[in-house]
Amino acid sequence: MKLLQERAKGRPAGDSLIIRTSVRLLVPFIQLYGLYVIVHGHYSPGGGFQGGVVLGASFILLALAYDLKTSLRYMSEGANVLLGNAGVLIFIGIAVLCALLGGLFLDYAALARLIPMAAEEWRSFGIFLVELGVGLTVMSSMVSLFWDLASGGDMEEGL
Amino acid sequence: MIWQLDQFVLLLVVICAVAVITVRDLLSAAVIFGVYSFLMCLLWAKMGAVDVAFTEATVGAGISTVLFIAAIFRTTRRSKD
Amino acid sequence: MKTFALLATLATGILLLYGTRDFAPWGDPASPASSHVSRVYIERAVEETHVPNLVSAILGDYRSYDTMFETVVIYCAGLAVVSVLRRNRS
Amino acid sequence: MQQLLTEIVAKYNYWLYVVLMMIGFYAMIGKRNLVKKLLGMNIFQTAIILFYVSIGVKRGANIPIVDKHAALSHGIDAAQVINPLPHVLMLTAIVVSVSVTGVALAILVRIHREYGTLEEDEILEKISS
Repeated sequence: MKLLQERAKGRPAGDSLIIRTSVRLLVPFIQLYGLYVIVHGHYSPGGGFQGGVVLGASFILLALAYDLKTSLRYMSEGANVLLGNAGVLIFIGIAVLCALLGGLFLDYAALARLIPMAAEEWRSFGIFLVELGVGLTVMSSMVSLFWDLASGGDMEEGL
Repeated sequence: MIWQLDQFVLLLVVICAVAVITVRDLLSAAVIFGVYSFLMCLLWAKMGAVDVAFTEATVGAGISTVLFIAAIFRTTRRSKD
Repeated sequence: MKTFALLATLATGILLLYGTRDFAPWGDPASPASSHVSRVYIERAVEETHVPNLVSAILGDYRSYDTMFETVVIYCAGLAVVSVLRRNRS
Repeated sequence: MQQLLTEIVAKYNYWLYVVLMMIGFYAMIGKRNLVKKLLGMNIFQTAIILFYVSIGVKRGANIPIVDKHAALSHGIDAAQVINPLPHVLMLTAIVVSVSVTGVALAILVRIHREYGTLEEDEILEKISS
Protein backbone atom coordinates (compact mmCIF):
# COMPACT_ATOMS: atom_id res chain seq x y z
CA MET A 1 0.00 0.00 0.00
CA LYS A 2 2.74 2.41 0.97
CA LEU A 3 4.68 1.47 -2.16
CA LEU A 4 1.63 2.25 -4.29
CA GLN A 5 1.17 5.63 -2.63
CA GLU A 6 4.81 6.53 -3.19
CA ARG A 7 4.55 5.51 -6.80
CA ALA A 8 1.41 7.60 -7.22
CA LYS A 9 3.16 10.67 -5.84
CA GLY A 10 5.68 10.72 -8.67
CA ARG A 11 3.03 10.92 -11.35
CA PRO A 12 1.05 14.04 -12.29
CA ALA A 13 -2.58 14.25 -11.22
CA GLY A 14 -5.11 12.26 -13.22
CA ASP A 15 -2.47 9.92 -14.57
CA SER A 16 -3.82 6.43 -13.95
CA LEU A 17 -2.71 3.05 -15.26
CA ILE A 18 -6.29 1.77 -15.43
CA ILE A 19 -7.48 4.67 -17.57
CA ARG A 20 -4.48 4.43 -19.90
CA THR A 21 -4.80 0.69 -20.47
CA SER A 22 -8.57 0.73 -20.98
CA VAL A 23 -8.32 3.68 -23.37
CA ARG A 24 -5.60 1.94 -25.38
CA LEU A 25 -7.80 -1.15 -25.65
CA LEU A 26 -10.92 0.88 -26.41
CA VAL A 27 -9.65 3.20 -29.14
CA PRO A 28 -9.54 0.65 -32.02
CA PHE A 29 -13.10 -0.41 -31.25
CA ILE A 30 -14.27 3.22 -31.21
CA GLN A 31 -12.68 3.78 -34.60
CA LEU A 32 -14.25 0.60 -35.94
CA TYR A 33 -17.62 1.81 -34.67
CA GLY A 34 -17.10 5.17 -36.35
CA LEU A 35 -16.42 3.47 -39.68
CA TYR A 36 -19.49 1.26 -39.15
CA VAL A 37 -21.64 4.31 -38.52
CA ILE A 38 -20.43 5.93 -41.77
CA VAL A 39 -20.82 2.79 -43.87
CA HIS A 40 -24.12 1.61 -42.39
CA GLY A 41 -25.74 5.04 -42.59
CA HIS A 42 -28.09 3.86 -45.35
CA TYR A 43 -29.87 1.32 -43.17
CA SER A 44 -29.73 2.71 -39.63
CA PRO A 45 -29.35 6.08 -37.92
CA GLY A 46 -25.94 7.40 -38.80
CA GLY A 47 -24.04 8.87 -41.66
CA GLY A 48 -21.12 11.11 -42.41
CA PHE A 49 -21.52 13.65 -39.63
CA GLN A 50 -22.03 11.22 -36.78
CA GLY A 51 -19.35 8.77 -37.92
CA GLY A 52 -16.86 11.57 -38.44
CA VAL A 53 -17.49 12.90 -34.96
CA VAL A 54 -17.06 9.41 -33.44
CA LEU A 55 -13.77 8.96 -35.34
CA GLY A 56 -12.57 12.36 -34.13
CA ALA A 57 -13.65 11.57 -30.56
CA SER A 58 -11.33 8.55 -30.52
CA PHE A 59 -8.29 10.79 -31.07
CA ILE A 60 -9.62 13.33 -28.55
CA LEU A 61 -9.97 10.49 -26.02
CA LEU A 62 -6.31 9.54 -26.62
CA ALA A 63 -5.27 13.15 -26.03
CA LEU A 64 -7.34 13.28 -22.82
CA ALA A 65 -6.09 9.99 -21.36
CA TYR A 66 -2.42 10.35 -22.31
CA ASP A 67 -1.28 13.76 -23.48
CA LEU A 68 -1.20 15.76 -26.68
CA LYS A 69 2.09 14.23 -27.87
CA THR A 70 0.64 10.71 -27.89
CA SER A 71 -2.35 11.70 -29.97
CA LEU A 72 0.02 13.53 -32.32
CA ARG A 73 1.98 10.28 -32.67
CA TYR A 74 -1.17 8.33 -33.61
CA MET A 75 -2.38 11.02 -36.01
CA SER A 76 0.17 13.53 -37.21
CA GLU A 77 -0.70 17.09 -38.11
CA GLY A 78 0.17 16.61 -41.77
CA ALA A 79 -2.02 13.53 -42.06
CA ASN A 80 -4.88 15.39 -40.41
CA VAL A 81 -4.67 18.28 -42.87
CA LEU A 82 -4.37 15.81 -45.75
CA LEU A 83 -7.49 13.91 -44.67
CA GLY A 84 -9.50 17.09 -44.22
CA ASN A 85 -8.57 18.32 -47.68
CA ALA A 86 -9.26 14.89 -49.15
CA GLY A 87 -12.77 14.90 -47.66
CA VAL A 88 -13.77 18.19 -49.26
CA LEU A 89 -12.10 17.18 -52.53
CA ILE A 90 -13.97 13.86 -52.62
CA PHE A 91 -17.30 15.66 -52.26
CA ILE A 92 -16.66 18.43 -54.76
CA GLY A 93 -14.75 16.09 -57.08
CA ILE A 94 -17.70 13.72 -57.36
CA ALA A 95 -20.01 16.67 -57.98
CA VAL A 96 -17.78 18.02 -60.76
CA LEU A 97 -17.27 14.53 -62.20
CA CYS A 98 -21.02 14.14 -62.55
CA ALA A 99 -21.14 17.43 -64.45
CA LEU A 100 -18.20 16.49 -66.66
CA LEU A 101 -19.75 13.15 -67.59
CA GLY A 102 -22.78 14.87 -69.04
CA GLY A 103 -25.22 14.84 -66.15
CA LEU A 104 -26.32 17.57 -63.79
CA PHE A 105 -24.13 18.86 -60.97
CA LEU A 106 -24.37 16.26 -58.14
CA ASP A 107 -26.63 13.94 -60.13
CA TYR A 108 -24.93 10.61 -59.35
CA ALA A 109 -26.82 8.73 -62.04
CA ALA A 110 -24.47 10.30 -64.63
CA LEU A 111 -21.60 8.24 -63.23
CA ALA A 112 -23.11 5.19 -64.94
CA ARG A 113 -20.93 6.02 -67.94
CA LEU A 114 -17.85 5.06 -65.93
CA ILE A 115 -19.18 1.82 -64.46
CA PRO A 116 -22.49 0.62 -65.90
CA MET A 117 -25.00 0.18 -63.08
CA ALA A 118 -28.65 1.03 -62.66
CA ALA A 119 -29.36 4.68 -61.88
CA GLU A 120 -30.86 3.85 -58.47
CA GLU A 121 -27.83 1.80 -57.49
CA TRP A 122 -25.51 4.61 -58.55
CA ARG A 123 -27.50 7.08 -56.46
CA SER A 124 -27.19 4.79 -53.43
CA PHE A 125 -23.45 4.36 -53.99
CA GLY A 126 -22.97 8.08 -54.66
CA ILE A 127 -24.57 8.91 -51.32
CA PHE A 128 -22.07 6.55 -49.67
CA LEU A 129 -19.07 8.21 -51.39
CA VAL A 130 -20.29 11.66 -50.44
CA GLU A 131 -20.82 10.66 -46.81
CA LEU A 132 -17.28 9.29 -46.75
CA GLY A 133 -16.01 12.73 -47.75
CA VAL A 134 -18.18 14.43 -45.13
CA GLY A 135 -16.93 12.02 -42.45
CA LEU A 136 -13.27 12.67 -43.27
CA THR A 137 -13.75 16.45 -43.16
CA VAL A 138 -15.70 16.40 -39.91
CA MET A 139 -13.12 14.13 -38.24
CA SER A 140 -10.24 16.32 -39.34
CA SER A 141 -11.76 19.59 -38.24
CA MET A 142 -12.97 18.23 -34.87
CA VAL A 143 -9.48 16.90 -34.05
CA SER A 144 -7.91 20.15 -35.21
CA LEU A 145 -10.33 22.23 -33.12
CA PHE A 146 -9.50 20.21 -30.00
CA TRP A 147 -5.73 20.30 -30.54
CA ASP A 148 -5.60 24.04 -31.01
CA LEU A 149 -8.01 24.87 -28.18
CA ALA A 150 -6.44 22.51 -25.64
CA SER A 151 -2.85 23.58 -26.30
CA GLY A 152 -3.55 27.26 -26.84
CA GLY A 153 -2.05 27.04 -30.31
CA ASP A 154 1.52 25.97 -29.63
CA MET A 155 0.88 22.19 -29.80
CA GLU A 156 3.32 21.63 -26.94
CA GLU A 157 1.21 20.51 -23.99
CA GLY A 158 -2.49 20.01 -23.77
CA LEU A 159 -5.29 19.02 -21.47
CA MET B 1 -46.39 7.61 -25.50
CA ILE B 2 -45.76 8.23 -21.83
CA TRP B 3 -46.69 11.87 -21.50
CA GLN B 4 -45.58 12.12 -17.85
CA LEU B 5 -42.01 11.22 -18.86
CA ASP B 6 -42.16 13.78 -21.66
CA GLN B 7 -43.19 16.56 -19.29
CA PHE B 8 -40.62 15.51 -16.69
CA VAL B 9 -37.80 15.70 -19.26
CA LEU B 10 -39.07 19.07 -20.51
CA LEU B 11 -39.10 20.39 -16.93
CA LEU B 12 -35.54 19.09 -16.36
CA VAL B 13 -34.41 20.79 -19.58
CA VAL B 14 -35.73 24.16 -18.40
CA ILE B 15 -34.14 23.68 -14.95
CA CYS B 16 -30.78 22.82 -16.56
CA ALA B 17 -30.99 25.85 -18.86
CA VAL B 18 -31.62 28.16 -15.90
CA ALA B 19 -28.78 26.50 -13.96
CA VAL B 20 -26.34 26.94 -16.86
CA ILE B 21 -26.75 30.70 -16.93
CA THR B 22 -26.98 31.28 -13.17
CA VAL B 23 -24.10 29.19 -11.80
CA ARG B 24 -20.94 31.23 -11.22
CA ASP B 25 -18.32 28.54 -11.80
CA LEU B 26 -17.73 28.22 -15.54
CA LEU B 27 -16.56 24.58 -15.33
CA SER B 28 -19.85 23.66 -13.60
CA ALA B 29 -21.73 25.59 -16.26
CA ALA B 30 -19.99 23.60 -19.02
CA VAL B 31 -20.78 20.27 -17.34
CA ILE B 32 -24.43 21.24 -16.76
CA PHE B 33 -24.57 22.22 -20.42
CA GLY B 34 -23.50 18.66 -21.26
CA VAL B 35 -26.41 17.35 -19.16
CA TYR B 36 -28.74 19.79 -20.96
CA SER B 37 -27.57 18.51 -24.35
CA PHE B 38 -28.12 14.92 -23.32
CA LEU B 39 -31.65 15.63 -22.07
CA MET B 40 -32.34 17.38 -25.36
CA CYS B 41 -31.11 14.25 -27.16
CA LEU B 42 -33.60 12.16 -25.14
CA LEU B 43 -36.39 14.53 -26.14
CA TRP B 44 -35.53 14.22 -29.83
CA ALA B 45 -35.26 10.44 -29.67
CA LYS B 46 -38.76 10.43 -28.20
CA MET B 47 -40.01 12.64 -31.03
CA GLY B 48 -38.74 10.11 -33.58
CA ALA B 49 -35.78 12.11 -34.90
CA VAL B 50 -33.22 9.34 -34.42
CA ASP B 51 -30.53 10.88 -36.64
CA VAL B 52 -30.75 14.26 -34.94
CA ALA B 53 -30.65 12.59 -31.52
CA PHE B 54 -27.55 10.60 -32.50
CA THR B 55 -25.82 13.74 -33.76
CA GLU B 56 -26.67 15.67 -30.62
CA ALA B 57 -25.45 12.83 -28.38
CA THR B 58 -22.07 12.77 -30.12
CA VAL B 59 -21.64 16.46 -30.98
CA GLY B 60 -23.51 18.37 -28.28
CA ALA B 61 -22.88 16.20 -25.26
CA GLY B 62 -19.45 14.96 -26.36
CA ILE B 63 -17.33 17.28 -28.47
CA SER B 64 -18.94 20.58 -27.45
CA THR B 65 -18.47 19.94 -23.72
CA VAL B 66 -14.86 18.89 -24.27
CA LEU B 67 -14.19 22.04 -26.30
CA PHE B 68 -15.71 24.24 -23.57
CA ILE B 69 -13.63 22.51 -20.90
CA ALA B 70 -10.46 22.87 -22.97
CA ALA B 71 -11.07 26.59 -23.47
CA ILE B 72 -11.87 27.12 -19.77
CA PHE B 73 -8.68 25.23 -18.88
CA ARG B 74 -6.74 27.67 -21.08
CA THR B 75 -8.46 30.83 -19.78
CA THR B 76 -10.11 31.32 -16.40
CA ARG B 77 -12.66 29.43 -14.37
CA ARG B 78 -14.24 32.28 -12.42
CA SER B 79 -17.08 34.43 -13.60
CA LYS B 80 -18.58 37.46 -11.91
CA ASP B 81 -22.20 36.79 -12.86
CA MET C 1 -28.33 46.96 -18.30
CA LYS C 2 -29.92 44.00 -16.53
CA THR C 3 -33.38 45.58 -16.48
CA PHE C 4 -33.05 46.53 -20.14
CA ALA C 5 -32.08 42.93 -20.99
CA LEU C 6 -35.01 41.60 -18.98
CA LEU C 7 -37.44 43.99 -20.67
CA ALA C 8 -36.16 43.12 -24.16
CA THR C 9 -36.39 39.41 -23.38
CA LEU C 10 -39.92 39.73 -22.03
CA ALA C 11 -41.05 41.75 -25.06
CA THR C 12 -39.62 39.19 -27.47
CA GLY C 13 -41.06 36.31 -25.48
CA ILE C 14 -44.56 37.81 -25.39
CA LEU C 15 -44.39 38.43 -29.14
CA LEU C 16 -43.34 34.81 -29.76
CA LEU C 17 -46.01 33.46 -27.41
CA TYR C 18 -48.59 35.50 -29.29
CA GLY C 19 -47.24 33.97 -32.50
CA THR C 20 -47.80 30.42 -31.28
CA ARG C 21 -51.57 30.97 -31.56
CA ASP C 22 -51.35 30.45 -35.32
CA PHE C 23 -49.37 27.21 -35.20
CA ALA C 24 -50.90 23.88 -36.08
CA PRO C 25 -51.55 21.64 -33.03
CA TRP C 26 -48.64 19.49 -31.92
CA GLY C 27 -48.35 16.28 -33.96
CA ASP C 28 -50.92 17.20 -36.59
CA PRO C 29 -50.29 15.08 -39.74
CA ALA C 30 -51.98 17.70 -41.96
CA SER C 31 -49.89 20.65 -40.78
CA PRO C 32 -48.44 22.94 -43.50
CA ALA C 33 -44.89 21.74 -42.85
CA SER C 34 -45.80 18.12 -43.65
CA SER C 35 -48.07 18.61 -46.61
CA HIS C 36 -46.01 20.05 -49.48
CA VAL C 37 -42.56 18.88 -50.55
CA SER C 38 -41.87 16.40 -47.76
CA ARG C 39 -44.73 14.20 -48.98
CA VAL C 40 -42.97 13.88 -52.37
CA TYR C 41 -39.68 13.03 -50.68
CA ILE C 42 -41.24 10.33 -48.51
CA GLU C 43 -43.13 8.71 -51.35
CA ARG C 44 -40.34 8.73 -53.96
CA ALA C 45 -37.09 8.46 -52.00
CA VAL C 46 -36.91 4.68 -51.71
CA GLU C 47 -37.69 3.85 -55.33
CA GLU C 48 -35.39 6.56 -56.67
CA THR C 49 -32.37 5.96 -54.45
CA HIS C 50 -32.80 2.51 -52.83
CA VAL C 51 -31.85 3.93 -49.43
CA PRO C 52 -34.21 2.94 -46.59
CA ASN C 53 -33.03 5.71 -44.26
CA LEU C 54 -34.96 8.67 -45.65
CA VAL C 55 -32.79 11.20 -43.81
CA SER C 56 -29.65 9.87 -45.53
CA ALA C 57 -31.41 9.85 -48.90
CA ILE C 58 -32.51 13.49 -48.63
CA LEU C 59 -29.19 14.61 -47.11
CA GLY C 60 -27.03 12.96 -49.74
CA ASP C 61 -29.12 13.20 -52.88
CA TYR C 62 -32.04 15.64 -52.94
CA ARG C 63 -30.36 18.30 -50.82
CA SER C 64 -26.72 17.48 -51.45
CA TYR C 65 -25.96 21.03 -52.59
CA ASP C 66 -26.79 22.14 -49.05
CA THR C 67 -24.61 19.39 -47.58
CA MET C 68 -21.69 20.26 -49.87
CA PHE C 69 -21.44 23.86 -48.74
CA GLU C 70 -22.03 22.79 -45.16
CA THR C 71 -18.93 20.58 -45.42
CA VAL C 72 -17.05 23.61 -46.74
CA VAL C 73 -18.28 25.60 -43.73
CA ILE C 74 -16.89 23.01 -41.30
CA TYR C 75 -13.59 22.97 -43.19
CA CYS C 76 -13.43 26.77 -43.00
CA ALA C 77 -14.08 26.60 -39.24
CA GLY C 78 -11.04 24.33 -38.84
CA LEU C 79 -8.94 26.73 -40.93
CA ALA C 80 -10.19 29.73 -38.94
CA VAL C 81 -9.27 28.20 -35.59
CA VAL C 82 -5.78 27.33 -36.84
CA SER C 83 -5.22 30.83 -38.20
CA VAL C 84 -6.54 32.55 -35.06
CA LEU C 85 -4.68 30.52 -32.46
CA ARG C 86 -1.52 28.99 -33.98
CA ARG C 87 1.76 30.47 -32.77
CA ASN C 88 5.20 30.00 -34.22
CA ARG C 89 7.09 27.18 -32.58
CA SER C 90 10.49 28.89 -32.70
CA MET D 1 -62.92 25.94 -20.42
CA GLN D 2 -62.84 22.83 -22.57
CA GLN D 3 -61.49 24.86 -25.46
CA LEU D 4 -58.73 26.33 -23.27
CA LEU D 5 -57.74 22.84 -22.10
CA THR D 6 -57.40 21.49 -25.64
CA GLU D 7 -55.42 24.61 -26.54
CA ILE D 8 -53.00 23.92 -23.65
CA VAL D 9 -52.59 20.26 -24.58
CA ALA D 10 -51.98 21.16 -28.21
CA LYS D 11 -49.54 24.00 -27.63
CA TYR D 12 -47.63 23.54 -24.33
CA ASN D 13 -44.54 22.25 -26.13
CA TYR D 14 -44.28 25.44 -28.17
CA TRP D 15 -44.58 27.56 -25.02
CA LEU D 16 -41.69 25.71 -23.42
CA TYR D 17 -39.54 26.30 -26.50
CA VAL D 18 -40.29 30.01 -26.23
CA VAL D 19 -39.22 29.88 -22.58
CA LEU D 20 -35.93 28.20 -23.54
CA MET D 21 -35.34 30.79 -26.27
CA MET D 22 -35.95 33.58 -23.74
CA ILE D 23 -33.42 32.05 -21.32
CA GLY D 24 -30.78 31.91 -24.05
CA PHE D 25 -31.60 35.42 -25.29
CA TYR D 26 -31.34 36.86 -21.78
CA ALA D 27 -27.95 35.19 -21.31
CA MET D 28 -26.75 36.63 -24.62
CA ILE D 29 -27.58 40.25 -23.88
CA GLY D 30 -27.73 40.43 -20.07
CA LYS D 31 -24.66 38.51 -18.88
CA ARG D 32 -21.25 40.15 -18.79
CA ASN D 33 -19.08 37.05 -19.03
CA LEU D 34 -18.22 36.03 -22.59
CA VAL D 35 -18.38 32.27 -21.94
CA LYS D 36 -21.86 32.77 -20.45
CA LYS D 37 -22.89 34.60 -23.61
CA LEU D 38 -21.63 31.69 -25.68
CA LEU D 39 -23.54 29.17 -23.54
CA GLY D 40 -26.62 31.32 -23.98
CA MET D 41 -26.14 31.27 -27.75
CA ASN D 42 -25.94 27.48 -27.65
CA ILE D 43 -29.15 27.26 -25.62
CA PHE D 44 -30.86 29.57 -28.13
CA GLN D 45 -29.72 27.38 -31.04
CA THR D 46 -30.88 24.21 -29.32
CA ALA D 47 -34.30 25.70 -28.64
CA ILE D 48 -34.72 26.63 -32.30
CA ILE D 49 -33.60 23.17 -33.41
CA LEU D 50 -36.11 21.68 -30.94
CA PHE D 51 -38.86 23.81 -32.49
CA TYR D 52 -37.94 22.71 -36.01
CA VAL D 53 -37.84 19.03 -35.06
CA SER D 54 -41.19 19.31 -33.33
CA ILE D 55 -42.98 20.67 -36.40
CA GLY D 56 -42.08 17.45 -38.22
CA VAL D 57 -43.79 15.21 -35.66
CA LYS D 58 -46.88 13.31 -36.73
CA ARG D 59 -49.00 11.67 -34.06
CA GLY D 60 -48.82 7.87 -34.26
CA ALA D 61 -46.30 7.75 -37.10
CA ASN D 62 -43.09 5.73 -37.46
CA ILE D 63 -39.48 6.91 -37.54
CA PRO D 64 -38.12 7.82 -41.02
CA ILE D 65 -36.38 4.49 -41.63
CA VAL D 66 -38.64 2.31 -43.75
CA ASP D 67 -38.67 -1.31 -44.84
CA LYS D 68 -37.04 -1.33 -48.28
CA HIS D 69 -38.77 -4.34 -49.83
CA ALA D 70 -42.22 -3.41 -48.55
CA ALA D 71 -41.71 0.15 -49.80
CA LEU D 72 -40.57 -1.04 -53.24
CA SER D 73 -43.51 -3.38 -53.69
CA HIS D 74 -46.36 -1.40 -52.06
CA GLY D 75 -45.17 2.19 -51.78
CA ILE D 76 -45.26 4.29 -48.62
CA ASP D 77 -48.16 6.11 -47.03
CA ALA D 78 -46.78 9.59 -46.26
CA ALA D 79 -48.97 9.99 -43.17
CA GLN D 80 -47.33 6.95 -41.55
CA VAL D 81 -43.77 8.34 -41.60
CA ILE D 82 -42.47 11.31 -39.61
CA ASN D 83 -41.53 14.26 -41.82
CA PRO D 84 -37.76 13.83 -42.46
CA LEU D 85 -37.14 17.27 -43.99
CA PRO D 86 -36.69 19.22 -40.69
CA HIS D 87 -34.37 16.46 -39.48
CA VAL D 88 -32.08 16.95 -42.48
CA LEU D 89 -31.98 20.72 -42.08
CA MET D 90 -31.32 20.50 -38.34
CA LEU D 91 -28.67 17.78 -38.73
CA THR D 92 -26.54 20.27 -40.63
CA ALA D 93 -27.45 23.04 -38.17
CA ILE D 94 -26.12 21.06 -35.20
CA VAL D 95 -22.75 20.41 -36.83
CA VAL D 96 -22.49 24.05 -37.92
CA SER D 97 -23.31 25.07 -34.35
CA VAL D 98 -20.35 23.11 -32.98
CA SER D 99 -18.08 24.73 -35.59
CA VAL D 100 -19.34 28.17 -34.56
CA THR D 101 -18.70 27.27 -30.91
CA GLY D 102 -15.15 26.20 -31.74
CA VAL D 103 -14.32 29.40 -33.60
CA ALA D 104 -15.88 31.52 -30.84
CA LEU D 105 -13.89 29.69 -28.16
CA ALA D 106 -10.68 30.23 -30.17
CA ILE D 107 -11.42 33.96 -30.26
CA LEU D 108 -12.10 33.88 -26.50
CA VAL D 109 -8.72 32.24 -25.85
CA ARG D 110 -7.11 34.95 -27.98
CA ILE D 111 -8.96 37.70 -26.05
CA HIS D 112 -7.84 36.24 -22.74
CA ARG D 113 -4.26 36.14 -24.01
CA GLU D 114 -4.49 39.81 -24.95
CA TYR D 115 -6.43 41.33 -22.03
CA GLY D 116 -6.16 38.76 -19.24
CA THR D 117 -9.87 38.64 -18.52
CA LEU D 118 -13.17 37.45 -19.96
CA GLU D 119 -15.49 40.03 -18.35
CA GLU D 120 -16.97 42.45 -20.86
CA ASP D 121 -16.73 45.62 -18.72
CA GLU D 122 -13.09 45.00 -17.74
CA ILE D 123 -12.15 44.47 -21.39
CA LEU D 124 -13.90 47.75 -22.32
CA GLU D 125 -12.00 49.56 -19.56
CA LYS D 126 -8.68 48.18 -20.76
CA ILE D 127 -9.44 49.16 -24.35
CA SER D 128 -10.34 52.77 -23.44
CA SER D 129 -7.45 53.32 -21.01
